[in-house]
Amino acid sequence: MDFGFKHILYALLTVFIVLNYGLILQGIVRKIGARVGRRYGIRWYQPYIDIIKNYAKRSTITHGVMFYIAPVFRLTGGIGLLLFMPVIFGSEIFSNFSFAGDLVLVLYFQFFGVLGMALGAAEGGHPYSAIGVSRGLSQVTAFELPLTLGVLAIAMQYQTLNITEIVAAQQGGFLSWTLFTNPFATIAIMFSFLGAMGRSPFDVVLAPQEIPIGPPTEFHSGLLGVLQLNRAIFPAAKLILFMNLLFGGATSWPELVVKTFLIYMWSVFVGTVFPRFRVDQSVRWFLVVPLTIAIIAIILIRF
Amino acid sequence: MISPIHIITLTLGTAFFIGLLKKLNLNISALLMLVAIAAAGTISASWFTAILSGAANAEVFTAGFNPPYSINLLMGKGEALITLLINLAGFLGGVYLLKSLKERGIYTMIIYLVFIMSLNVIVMTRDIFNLFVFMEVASIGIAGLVILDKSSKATQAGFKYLIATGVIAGILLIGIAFTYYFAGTLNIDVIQQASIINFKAGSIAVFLVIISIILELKPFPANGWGIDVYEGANPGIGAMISAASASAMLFVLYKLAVLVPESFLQIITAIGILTFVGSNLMGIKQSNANRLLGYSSIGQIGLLTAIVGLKPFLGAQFELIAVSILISHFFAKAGLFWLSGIVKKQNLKDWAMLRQKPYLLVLFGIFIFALIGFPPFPSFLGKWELIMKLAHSHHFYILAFILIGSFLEGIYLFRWLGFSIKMEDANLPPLTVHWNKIIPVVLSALGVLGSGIYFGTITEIAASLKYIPLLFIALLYVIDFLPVYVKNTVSIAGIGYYLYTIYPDLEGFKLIFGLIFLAGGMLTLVAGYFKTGTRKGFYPLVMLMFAGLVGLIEAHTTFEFFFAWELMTAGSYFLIIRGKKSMTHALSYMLFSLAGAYLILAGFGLAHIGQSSYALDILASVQSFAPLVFILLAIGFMTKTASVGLHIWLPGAHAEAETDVSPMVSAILLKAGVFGLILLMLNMGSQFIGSFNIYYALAWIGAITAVMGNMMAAFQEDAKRLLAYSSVGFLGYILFGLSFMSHLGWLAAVSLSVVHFMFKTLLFLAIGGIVYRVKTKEMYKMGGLIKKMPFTFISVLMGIIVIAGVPPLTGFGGKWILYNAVLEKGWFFPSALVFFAGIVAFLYCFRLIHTVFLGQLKDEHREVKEAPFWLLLPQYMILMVIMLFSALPNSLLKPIGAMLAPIFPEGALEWQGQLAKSGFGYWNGQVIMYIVGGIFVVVFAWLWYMNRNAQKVKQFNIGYSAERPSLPETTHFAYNFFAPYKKALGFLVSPLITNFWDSASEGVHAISDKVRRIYNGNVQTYAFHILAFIVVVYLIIF
Amino acid sequence: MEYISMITGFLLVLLGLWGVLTQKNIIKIIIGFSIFDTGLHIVLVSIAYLRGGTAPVIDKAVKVTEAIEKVVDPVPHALVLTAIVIGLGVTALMLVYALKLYQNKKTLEVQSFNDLKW
Amino acid sequence: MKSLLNNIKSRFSIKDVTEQRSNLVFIDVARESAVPLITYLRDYEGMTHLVLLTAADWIEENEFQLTYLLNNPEQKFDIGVRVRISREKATMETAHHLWEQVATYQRELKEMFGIDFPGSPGVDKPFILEGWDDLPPYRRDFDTKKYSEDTYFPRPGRESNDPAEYMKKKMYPNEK
Amino acid sequence: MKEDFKKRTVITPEGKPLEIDPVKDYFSDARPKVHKPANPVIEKFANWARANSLWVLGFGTGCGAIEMRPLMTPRFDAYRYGIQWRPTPRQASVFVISGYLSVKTLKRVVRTYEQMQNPKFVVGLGSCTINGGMYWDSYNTINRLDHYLPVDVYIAGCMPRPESLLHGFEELKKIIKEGRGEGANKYAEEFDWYKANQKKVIKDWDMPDYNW
Repeated sequence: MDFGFKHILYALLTVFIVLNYGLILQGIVRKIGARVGRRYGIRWYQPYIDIIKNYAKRSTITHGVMFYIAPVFRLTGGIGLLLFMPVIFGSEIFSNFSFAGDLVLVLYFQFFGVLGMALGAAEGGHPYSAIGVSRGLSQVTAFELPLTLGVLAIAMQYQTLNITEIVAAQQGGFLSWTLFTNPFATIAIMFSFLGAMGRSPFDVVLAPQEIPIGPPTEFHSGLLGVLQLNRAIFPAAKLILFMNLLFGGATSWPELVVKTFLIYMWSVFVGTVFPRFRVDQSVRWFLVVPLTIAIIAIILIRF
Repeated sequence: MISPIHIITLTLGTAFFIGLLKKLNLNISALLMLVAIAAAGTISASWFTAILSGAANAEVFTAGFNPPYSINLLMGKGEALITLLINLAGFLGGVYLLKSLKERGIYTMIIYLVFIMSLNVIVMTRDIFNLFVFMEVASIGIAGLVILDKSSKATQAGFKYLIATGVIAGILLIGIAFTYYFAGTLNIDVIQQASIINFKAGSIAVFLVIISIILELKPFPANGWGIDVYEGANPGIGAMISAASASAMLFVLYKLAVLVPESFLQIITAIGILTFVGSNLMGIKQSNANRLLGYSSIGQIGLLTAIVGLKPFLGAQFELIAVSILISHFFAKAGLFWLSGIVKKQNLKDWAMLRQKPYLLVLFGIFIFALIGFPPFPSFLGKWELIMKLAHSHHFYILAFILIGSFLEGIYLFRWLGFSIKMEDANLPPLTVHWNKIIPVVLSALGVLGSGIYFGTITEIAASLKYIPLLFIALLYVIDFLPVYVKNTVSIAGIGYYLYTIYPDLEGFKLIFGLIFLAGGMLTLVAGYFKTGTRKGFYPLVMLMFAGLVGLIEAHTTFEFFFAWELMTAGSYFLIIRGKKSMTHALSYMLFSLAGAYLILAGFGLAHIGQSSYALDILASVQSFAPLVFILLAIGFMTKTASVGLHIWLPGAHAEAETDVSPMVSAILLKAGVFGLILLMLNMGSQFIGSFNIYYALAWIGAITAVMGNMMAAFQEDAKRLLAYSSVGFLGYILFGLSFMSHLGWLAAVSLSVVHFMFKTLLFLAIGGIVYRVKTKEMYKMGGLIKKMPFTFISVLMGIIVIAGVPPLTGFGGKWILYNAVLEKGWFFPSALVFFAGIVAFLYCFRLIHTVFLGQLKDEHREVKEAPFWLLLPQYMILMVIMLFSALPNSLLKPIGAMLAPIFPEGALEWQGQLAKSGFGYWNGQVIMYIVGGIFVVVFAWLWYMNRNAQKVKQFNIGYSAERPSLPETTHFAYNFFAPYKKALGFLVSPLITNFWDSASEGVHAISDKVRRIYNGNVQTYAFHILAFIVVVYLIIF
Repeated sequence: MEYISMITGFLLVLLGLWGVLTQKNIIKIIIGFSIFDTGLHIVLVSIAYLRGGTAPVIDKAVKVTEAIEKVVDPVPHALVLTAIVIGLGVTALMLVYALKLYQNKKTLEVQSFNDLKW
Repeated sequence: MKSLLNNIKSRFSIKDVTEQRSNLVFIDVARESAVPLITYLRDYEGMTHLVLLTAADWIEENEFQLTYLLNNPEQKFDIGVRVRISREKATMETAHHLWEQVATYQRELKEMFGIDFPGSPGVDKPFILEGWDDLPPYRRDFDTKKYSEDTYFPRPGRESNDPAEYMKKKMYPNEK
Repeated sequence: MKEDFKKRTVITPEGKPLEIDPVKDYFSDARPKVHKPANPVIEKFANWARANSLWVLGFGTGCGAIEMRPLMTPRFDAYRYGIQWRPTPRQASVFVISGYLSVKTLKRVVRTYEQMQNPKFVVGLGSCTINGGMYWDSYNTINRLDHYLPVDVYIAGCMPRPESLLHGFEELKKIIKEGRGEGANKYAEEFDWYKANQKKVIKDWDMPDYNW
């Protein structure tokens, strides 16, 4: 694969689109949450204002080098995750850097940002950051197991780890989506997805009241702005990943928007309905319900 | 050539002569006594060398008649050797006892001389009544010597001894009488021809003779009197009983064994094995040094008894086996008894006194290792041959029991060694050593070493062994007084030169592991420059371990492999025990290693059945029990890779080791197990029990090891312990990869081995540097050290990114290959565990870096300096390699792949530049590196521009709910970091396995304690034991 | 008849062993041992016994050619002498031990001398 | 209640008893018998709950009055033990050994009234006024208005009205 | 001064004694900086964003805090105006002093205010912040907030209703949009005056002058 200047432009384009999409999605989702609570809610473009506000802050403090580059790690993780995936199936422009690695790369690259963020947050010296990281990592280990099994089941089903090929195999009507061809794997992965999105009932990591928003508690101004950018890009990238794996990918932006929005709604609805789990509860839950389903998925694929 | 009769005349004559001198001059008498024994020994020695070089055996007819009409003595090879040993022991013992002999007066010297003389006669005589007479003389001699020690214990012991030997002698006399009655002669050779065993009465007569001799050898359980005398007597006397007297009686048994049928030999074997296992079992519970030595002596004699019984099966190797084990026992036991006399403390824990005189400790170690059968001591060779022959002749139970007995012996001997090296010695009195007491000990140590090397040179299989590394080690001992940097340089140069010389011969796995062992060794040794002073005794041990490791690489035969394996174990044991608080950990390391080594030995033995060569590739053509061989060897190697169930030695051993030893034993030593497994799998291929694939079990073991190791690591408070458990986990991945027996699985395993070497060295050196600076290993007591040790931080950061397998660093490569391998192989459930383990690794990675480097800097660490340069240097050398492998993954993976291609031609990766393609996916490490780097730099530059004026603040400037922290300790969230996780999943790491081994150990101790209650100290019970023993054996035979 | 001495000898042996095994007093044990020893000696002598045999002296009464049938075996007689001497030595040493033991603990009860055990 | 009072009277010298309500009695005792009395009440009469410990400044009599209000949770009545101490030598025996929380009350009294309780844990630690350096503010000779005006930058132009007068004027301007 | 902030001596790993002065060693004592507004065009845009994204620090300093809760409810719903609550001073931009302010709380308020990032805005809620309100003659509550912190908006009342709060926030928005919300810079410029006032009432001053 020749690597040219145009790839950088394409990548910037993708990042730009997804960033805007992520921000709007955030706004809309919060709006929906407010309407559920019978409030008018924020303006849909409030996330934009917040980001601009944070960048417009004039002063910054720093606790040290790691603290400073943690947001960089985080955003690099988010953008990298997005760019290592084919966003739009069949589009050369929006396949970006998916030639660099396959599904395994994407799965593991998620942690690049997480780990970097955890380090930076910890250098802030705030105990709440460390508590949040402890909770977050604990939860990650739990939902990663059903996710891995589900991904293995899918890779086994399609005999490939190449995301583009996985999407290609799901083309031709919605009945050929993994959702229908491999429902158990889908269910297991979608449960893990709840954990991956970090919304209620699995939001104890950021618990705003008891450990003021957990790991990012010390971040502010531009540093927080970078994190907010990532909060727009990273969930969107994850949504795209799950869409590619389970729901036939997208051949155009509108299709992508519809599908990812609906996938996101799954976690939003669950989050609005269910109260928060403690860490040990969520760890146990992931290792009982989704894991069992994932094991069934594997057994069905194998035999 | 002087007639052997003069051994008797000289000693007896001197005895009479100094009797005539009366108390004229004790010094002259003592000198005369020693001269006489020395002369006797010279006669034996001259005969021994003469017979070895082809002279005929000498016979002495005492009364001028031929046998059977008179008593005749025979001086053959065996007799010459044993009398030589007896006289040597007599001489050294005489020197040792010089002071007490002189104190007790001339009669003691006479008794001593007569005792030595009688032992000589016992060995040489061919007349059974004569044998009886001199056995009685020897008994009286011992009893006489014992009673001269005035303590109550000695008197009691001597009395018991006298009664017991009296009864035994009575039985012997009856046997002799009836043997004479039926055979009409007292001459052994003639009795043999008379074949009286063909009828029952005759065989009973012979039985009584033999059983008496066996009873003299103190068989379990009719041996309470023997143990008591070992405990009660002066250690100098104990040495004589254990070394000289027992050798003589053993030879008698050997001599008389010609009289009995083969079925009786089996009984002898059984008795010997029972004694070996039984007394070693009872030794476990002992805390008294002399009594322990007694149990050990009796055990060793039991083994030798069994060997005498096994003679028909051992063939041409019988002499080698028997003599090598006897000599080891002889020198080691005599030396230990003598040492015990120097220490004068009976409690094993008080042997920590030995540390006051380091050379005594060295001697002690030599004896212990000689007893257990480590190379280069003779018993190593003996045990090897014994096991091979036993396997050949299908004596599997005996083989198993011998190994079990040896293992039990190892338990208490190594515990004792550990006590002496590491036990608290604050309240112990100073140790005084007299020249006459130390010389015999030194000479016996030299004796056992020298004989070991001698045996090595005369034995065919051992001839190919390379002694150059051992010579190099000896050189290092010689220059041990020099400062560290000299020795370090010499060591590095030595390894480097050796690597240079063997490099052309290495290929494939040997090249990779050779580089890990040797280049890795050089790298870790570089860190050694940070030490000052002389670091006494360190370098020879390090080199011993590396000699073992390189021996594994170079081994062509199973024997060479095992030899190297044992060298490595010995070296690493001492390295581990050098650490702080490492006594128990070193012991458990040694015991697991010992057990593993015995399993390997048994495996090699079984593999050798039906094959003439000892070459390693006989494993490829194992004739029988192939799955069993595989399992034995695999478990043996897995003790070194610390797979689940066999891992409990590792955390403590690695955590307590010294700063630069930890990487050696963790990053390098564990690879020896991996190398063994690779050799095993390469040669033996797939193994099935029925239709069950053993490799599937291995995959599960690997996966469980990985999860458990990683999870344990996440819950540790001790940084080095965390790293140690992380090694357990990582070795689990490697085992898992190997179990796939596919190209990708092995590619993952081998590349992970290399990577594990790199990051584990990196991390252990980094953490070691921190521990060196902050003087604690508890992570929660550190924190915020990034500001003080930025360079160390960077290397730990890189290390954990590699462990976690997060792209873009090289750890991800292994993960990616593993995924593809799993998809190809399809073992999903263990694989899921492995991937789960990979995620759990995040927990401890983060904890390691957070609790140590991030968070709050502690008060007392405000002025801590960066780790020493010499610790950082190797870290950064490794970092460069890691970055190279990360940016250009094919520089690591492609050669390994090419090496695996002939073995597993299917499923290789396809390389296009840096792009790797498998049947499932693809991965381009270089591009990922560029992309991630690019994005990172852009975002960073932007953020930097945005916030270029950021105010630097100090560590308590945090938003703390309108308050502010006051103490770093209470602000640093570090202790029990994953508390909720522990609450959810802690049950998975409940110490089941540790509990299992603990209760196993307690069980063995309890059995040991129960069994030894039969020795209630009452002489009548002992006499009853003797009679009951005779009756039981009689009932079994007839 | 020729077995009477041998049976007596064995009885003494057993008697002696019984003494060694059951008596509590050390002197009695030593006496038992002496009886045991004596029994052994009788057994030894009885082995040599030949019905109607004569002393193993080759003279007019016994010709060299008939010696095998006529004379009792001289060897056990020689042996028993040695054995008696040795037995004496052993018994003497035992008595010395008994003395020493008594000096140590002022008792001759055998149970008191089990300091060394296990 | 009656028998209880009789019990007390037979054991302690009591100055006065005021029966406020059927379930609330105040007992005035001398300084020396205050702590023994509450100990007795706690241990023998079931007054296991300390409701509060408070003080009043009787500046005219140059005395502080301390009130230990005890409650019997079983029979549901309260007894207040009142003791007068000198204002000049304002010290009192500590009662923290009876109820740990008494220490907190005593800390507050020390800060607000300057009554010392030697031996009470942390009695000298600031309770709410960090670094107070004036007279204890609850003493009646402390002029809080003056202190506030001196210290807290009063905003000029602030008017102060008696609420009753003010409302009357505002709502019924015509009435006198 | 709290015991924990007094100087203490610890033993380093090498065994040397080391004196720690927590206030000096653990807290930055740099003075605040004045951050001049940038280019007017950019600043206008930035002010618009700041005005429309008011992150209120959730710190109930007095009884008025109870009046802020209704703002989150469907009835008043302050979110629609871009007013959100934030649990940490690092990220918040508006500090609402809700009611009376005792000296002890003032110390925490000062610390928290200083931990917020420039630009930051202070809303004084209720009469107590204006002139002491009903606590005007108390020995322990301050009378005029603007002597200790630069106040942008006062909302009078005891207590003001949520509607007044919303009105106050609207006023604050106007002030910000007009570029008058420079309290943080004012604080930095007149730092010594503010500090003197603070130190006058906060007797045991055991922290550095500026709490970063």
